[in-house]
Amino acid sequence: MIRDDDHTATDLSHLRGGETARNHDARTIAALTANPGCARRGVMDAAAVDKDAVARHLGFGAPFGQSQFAITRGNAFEAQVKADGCAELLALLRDGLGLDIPEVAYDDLESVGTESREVRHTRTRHLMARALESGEGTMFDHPLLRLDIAGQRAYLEPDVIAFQLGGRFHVVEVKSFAVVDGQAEPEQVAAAARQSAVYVLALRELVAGLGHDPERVSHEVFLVCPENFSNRPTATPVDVRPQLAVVRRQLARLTRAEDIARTMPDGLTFALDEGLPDAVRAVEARYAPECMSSCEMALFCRDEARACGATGTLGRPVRDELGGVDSVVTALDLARGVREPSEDMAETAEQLRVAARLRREALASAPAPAVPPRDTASPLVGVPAHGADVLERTA
Amino acid sequence: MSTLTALAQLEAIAAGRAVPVATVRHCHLSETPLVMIPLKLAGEAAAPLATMLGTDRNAPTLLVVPQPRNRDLRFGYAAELAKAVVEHVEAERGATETLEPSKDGEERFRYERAPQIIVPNRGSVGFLRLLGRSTRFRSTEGPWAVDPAVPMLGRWLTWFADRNDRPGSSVLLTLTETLRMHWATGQSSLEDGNLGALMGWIDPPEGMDGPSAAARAEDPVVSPPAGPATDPTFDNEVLAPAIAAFDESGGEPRAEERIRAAVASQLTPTWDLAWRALDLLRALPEGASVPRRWERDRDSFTYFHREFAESPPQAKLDDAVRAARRLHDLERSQESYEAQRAFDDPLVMAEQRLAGQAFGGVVTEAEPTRLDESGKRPKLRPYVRIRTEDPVRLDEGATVVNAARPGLKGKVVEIDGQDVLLELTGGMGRKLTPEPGVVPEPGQPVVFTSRTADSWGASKFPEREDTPWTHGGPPAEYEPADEDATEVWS
Amino acid sequence: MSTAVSSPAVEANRVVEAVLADLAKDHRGVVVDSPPGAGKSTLVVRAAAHLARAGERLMIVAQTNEQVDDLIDRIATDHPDLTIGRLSAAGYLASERVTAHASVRVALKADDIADRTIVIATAAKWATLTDGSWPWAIVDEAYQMRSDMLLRIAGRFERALFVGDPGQLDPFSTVEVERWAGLSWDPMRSAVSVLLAHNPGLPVHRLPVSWRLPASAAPVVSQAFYPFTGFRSGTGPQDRRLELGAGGMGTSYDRAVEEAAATGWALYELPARHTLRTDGEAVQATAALAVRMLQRGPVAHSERGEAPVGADRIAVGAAHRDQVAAIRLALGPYADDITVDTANRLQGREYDVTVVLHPLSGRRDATAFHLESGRLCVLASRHRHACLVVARAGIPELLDAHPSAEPVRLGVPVKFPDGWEANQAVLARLGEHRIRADS
Amino acid sequence: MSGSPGSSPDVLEERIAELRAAVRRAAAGGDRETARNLRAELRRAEQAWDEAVLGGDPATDSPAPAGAQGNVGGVARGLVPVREQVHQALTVLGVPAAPKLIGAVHGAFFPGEIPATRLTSLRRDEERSFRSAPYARPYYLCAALTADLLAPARGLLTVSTWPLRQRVVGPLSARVDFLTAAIRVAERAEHTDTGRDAGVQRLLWRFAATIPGAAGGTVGTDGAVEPAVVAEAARAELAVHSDADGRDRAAAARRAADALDDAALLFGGGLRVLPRRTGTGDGPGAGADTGDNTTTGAGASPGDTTNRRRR
Repeated sequence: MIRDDDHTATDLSHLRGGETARNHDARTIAALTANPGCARRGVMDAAAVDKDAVARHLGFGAPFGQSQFAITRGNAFEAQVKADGCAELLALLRDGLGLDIPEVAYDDLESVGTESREVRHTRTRHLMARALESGEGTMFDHPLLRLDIAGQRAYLEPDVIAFQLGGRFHVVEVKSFAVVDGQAEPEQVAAAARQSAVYVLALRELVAGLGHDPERVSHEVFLVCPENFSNRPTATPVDVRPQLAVVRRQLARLTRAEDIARTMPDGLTFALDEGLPDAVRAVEARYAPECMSSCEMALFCRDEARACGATGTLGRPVRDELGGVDSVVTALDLARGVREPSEDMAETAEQLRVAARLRREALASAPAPAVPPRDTASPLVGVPAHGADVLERTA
Repeated sequence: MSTLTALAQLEAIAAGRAVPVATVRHCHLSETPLVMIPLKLAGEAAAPLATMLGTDRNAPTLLVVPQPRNRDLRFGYAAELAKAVVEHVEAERGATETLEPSKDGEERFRYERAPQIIVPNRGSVGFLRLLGRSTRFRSTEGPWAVDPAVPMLGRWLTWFADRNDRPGSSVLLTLTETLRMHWATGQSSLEDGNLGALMGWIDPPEGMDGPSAAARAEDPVVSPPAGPATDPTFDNEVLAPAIAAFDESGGEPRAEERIRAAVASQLTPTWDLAWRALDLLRALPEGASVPRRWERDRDSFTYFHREFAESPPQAKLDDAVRAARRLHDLERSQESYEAQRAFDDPLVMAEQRLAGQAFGGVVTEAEPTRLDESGKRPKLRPYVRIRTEDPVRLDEGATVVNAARPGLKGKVVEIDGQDVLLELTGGMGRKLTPEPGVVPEPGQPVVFTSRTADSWGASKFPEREDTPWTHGGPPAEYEPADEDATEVWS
Repeated sequence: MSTAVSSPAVEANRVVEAVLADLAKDHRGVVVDSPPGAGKSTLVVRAAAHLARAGERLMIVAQTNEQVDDLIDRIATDHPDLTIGRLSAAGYLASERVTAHASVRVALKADDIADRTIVIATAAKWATLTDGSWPWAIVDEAYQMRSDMLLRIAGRFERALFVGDPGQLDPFSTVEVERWAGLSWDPMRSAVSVLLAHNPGLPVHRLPVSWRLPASAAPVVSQAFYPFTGFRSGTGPQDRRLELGAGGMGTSYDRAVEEAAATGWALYELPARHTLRTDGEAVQATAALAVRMLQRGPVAHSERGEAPVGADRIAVGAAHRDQVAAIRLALGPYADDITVDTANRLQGREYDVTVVLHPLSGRRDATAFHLESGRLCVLASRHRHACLVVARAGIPELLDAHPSAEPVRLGVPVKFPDGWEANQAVLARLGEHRIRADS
Repeated sequence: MSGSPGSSPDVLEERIAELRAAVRRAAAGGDRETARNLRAELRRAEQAWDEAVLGGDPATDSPAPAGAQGNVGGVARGLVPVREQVHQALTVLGVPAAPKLIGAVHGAFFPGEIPATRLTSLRRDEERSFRSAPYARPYYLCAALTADLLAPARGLLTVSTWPLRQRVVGPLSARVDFLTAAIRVAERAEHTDTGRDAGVQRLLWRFAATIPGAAGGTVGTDGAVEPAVVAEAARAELAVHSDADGRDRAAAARRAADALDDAALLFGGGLRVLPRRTGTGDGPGAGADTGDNTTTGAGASPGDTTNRRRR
């Protein structure tokens, strides 16, 4: 929750129309940085609009959701690594980084006896300040960090550990995806790296605010994951400099959302009422299939883009091949030669016409085969008949 | 991606259903493929939940791990799966052909057939690869012994997955990728990754068009995902309570039955889709080079099968020499696969024509008996002039071959607007007059391409034990470790 | 210690001396990073002579036949007393640069030139040898060589000097395979990266001065593409001058040519538009700028003296082969003399003036290919005097819309500079030299 | 509403399929209320199906108590109250410990299991009991206090009868207590000759895996961990930390004794928000830590709850 007393000049909270602000965390901030130049998403994020609620209200709820098996596994692994004063993590750091035996201090920054974020953040600052000056402390669990997002103060409550080694801090992120023979899913590692970069940035701001060199927070973070098919943790260093650069640049861009918001009709808000569809449509989207994995609005925007026949729904490579042509109908008309291309489309049109001719020729030379009739015996869906062949036990 | 495929996708949108991007089938399809639809437990690297498999569409086998976190149940499942896979492998061998001995006099054999596994998508391949990795090092003796079939399964799955990396191989096919090679839909590649949505465009059910069938396939409640991941709401609302009940009952058969029924409901629709997809692919005529590529698959299978008993499990990681060799093999396969597809299929050749690397047209003039007498001996060098509408982007002097008869080679002499003058240089016989019918005659349609089908020869690599110092010197030999046998399975 | 900053020549020479000194020590390998035009070939020639005179037989590995012939010409010219053998494949026709030297013998088999002090061939040719060994090798353009190639030839030498430019294009493969990602011997990585991963103790030197890039270009290229190592220009702002002999007609082409002559850079900006790769207007403008430059009778004044800039001293670069083909077509008869090529093929070459079609011009989306920093680095660092870039407006917005969100593979060293950052840096600089196209 | 035991299997199957779909849609759409209702109905239908098709015996089908993985240990769960079980385990350990470790220790040395769900509410129950009738019980299971803020340390349980310095935790205490626990567990294993029991071995492994030298020389024989080796290794590392930790704890204990009232001493004072503010709004630690932020006390408003994300 973003506190109302933290408003600044570039506040867009009025756009929420009284709805609850979405709580930013490293994942949502990391998602901001993967925004492919979409004004709609930019404005909604900058105003901390709950995009999930908006999408649902519009009838396009995002099919995001996690299996409880995955959640349980994630929580169990993290608890295991952090159990008993991070005993397992300590063993990893000792083996892998040559951490000295006396370096075992563990501070849980969440243990302040209150849920107040201000208090917890103050404690984080206090202990970090002490650590920066005296070198005291090794592992700091649950630091509460702050980051300005488009002029608004967001709190980050990472489940990470800031770990001090040789006067520098490293972010330790625990993830439950497996590292098999030294390799992990590149997308999952990338997501973890982006999140870690947000923490590094927030930690650096805190360190700079305390009058120290922000470089004392290392760009090298440690990813702790299960090794192979076991529950044994393994730590892998990840250099997040590229992610840091992107996060920084994209956060700086977010303030531009204000300019876009100004072009919205007066009084329009993203409140969950009958005006919502108009408000959403008032800000242009830049839909690409990649949005499906990172933005709650994706299904709505896809529907919108399909409805107006945008070539972008087919993916960026397709749109790229079609040069400047944005519309499916236009591209097809050009290919069929039924529309006279404007000068700027002449080349694309020529290319499409040749492509159409080549397709025609090739298909004529080898007519497509008849589709075999459907086997009517096999039912398409439904609960299988119990006791049927399907259930013949073999295991 | 090319403008040609992009255009096909636009046509699919306009038509409301998928359109062909190939005129022939570019993969081998076995008479009796083993269709496998694996599911895994969310949040785990390779904890199997269930697999539906079989070679008879009307009699699938369903293997389920009622509690995926229980080691005994998992290995029981692995042993069952192993038996099914190994049985298929053994059944698909056929007779053994004896080939000409190799240059150094070694006997060579080739099995008449080879096994083929069909899975829904790329994720399934990744899962089978991990399953292979997690089972092939298991020990069959000592305190952590598993059924001897388990490590065999691991080695076979690893072979299938490795083979899948190779362009043009058909022993392990993913349906989404194979279908996409033959049809273009009106949705993006991301959405095509959903087998149900892809099939919805290619073969919409009665009364539906592509978009509505695809939309229906995107509802996980109506159309379960093709795996290996399950839908989260299925996990939370159906599977988790069923597994909890199984635990509480202490493994009671009827609690297990309920899990099996729930899992079957998620697998059956995909099972049916998979066989339907195979019907569609089978209806396409086979490309001319497909048997040749399948022969390579059979060679690999023969070798792996014959050496199986004597070989250790495949290494966890390729060493430097193995990696370089493999990359080299893959690049060669890629090169010849691309070329072969173009020669087999005018729609693929059209890509080269659109890119200006090939051109097609009608012969307007021919001098079939022209001789080049500038050298010591006269050479047969017929001239052929071709009128083309294609955007030719070839330099003068470029070498081209005839698409219909790659043996016929030529050289671009000049390009003048829509006219290309070729000098034919080879593939016309040894005499000073060409074999009849070889030199294209005026009025005949022809296609020439600058991309040839000849693959470059195999390169030489040092032996493993001669790995140079630049690459860390010879690697250590693999020693089976207890760790590999005990490694808790997620 | 002298208090003033040492002169570029002194500084550069100090590094070269250090490299030669290291050759005499016990290292199995020595690596020299060379930014664009920093005297890499000069170093190779010197090191070859140095080793030969110390009585060592040596082999030289280059990546293309062109590079092999260039090196032969330079070594034979500077050191006519050294016997050189050129190993070649069957179809190779010795160029005049090679046949002109009496000390050079060309052969298909290594046995035929076993007596030669220096044997030179391409890496591909070396890889066909299965025996024979040389006490020393010099590997040129080592960052452009894939590690699997090094694996195949490393058995031929005991010790080696690796020279190359880390900022240029990485080697690539036609297949996408992830199974080796993160391995220190990944066959797709560059030879140098694998070498250093396995031999972390090897000395790495950096040539500190670019003799090619003018004072106007060195800082831009250095900051954008070599952010952690850096280099400087060997010449000062006054040392290079491009004079235009003929007057212009005030068109935007003329103004762009004038801006480039005066400042070393020009950005010729066409109106924003999404286009095909072979954007006709941009292709036309690229060709026209090259021709106009030639027509203006440019004369280059530099530390080498005064010389007219002929067509052979002008190059045009683009990202894709179809663009190159289209530009050649647009150049008409000029294409015979003006070099037009892709970034990959322009690597290692040097001209007085270059005209570049910006890889991101007219694109709706930026892909990893177009953002690859090496591509832009090659294109922006081939010139001794001036570089003209043709682009459609809107590239900064395009970059903003495509923050790099690349997958991350464990154990794979982060590639610097990030192409996205490098592109932003170069554009920021080019923006100061913008000429809008006449509409 | 169908789902009654009398329906035919076919009807029930259809009904189950419908209900499953409806539950999943409701859950995916974030409609928790509907999902809950449908879920209950679904369970009834499934139950009915079981009975109709598989001939269920409702008597054996009543859900077993949570946490039953087959009745390990089998004996008389429920005879020993949970707080008693926890007390037993904590007495073995002798240091503040997390529920997981407490459960593992109890499982290794005593019959019966501690139901994990009960542990989460235990401390709150104890606090309520103490506040309504102070010192009515011989001991209370209470919080460990953080050395700087004297706030309750998250997730740690202690026994009220322990000396205060044993109940206060500083930065080094997590490690010190872990090593101490290892020593005490190993010693008990030796005394009671239970070192080879599966549960004790698992526990010892857990310690040995992260203490340098503790697993040394044991792997490869029969894979067992030697209690004496674990204790020895733990003592060696403990020697490195114990002095500094002791000083921290003693100082903090003195401060706590001066600053906190009885309840706060047991259950944590500092900035903890109690039903009625007890004037401990600024603990000594927080007082020293004004930093640049003066809103420390105000931040403790009850409405400011967090909404923590969990993976």
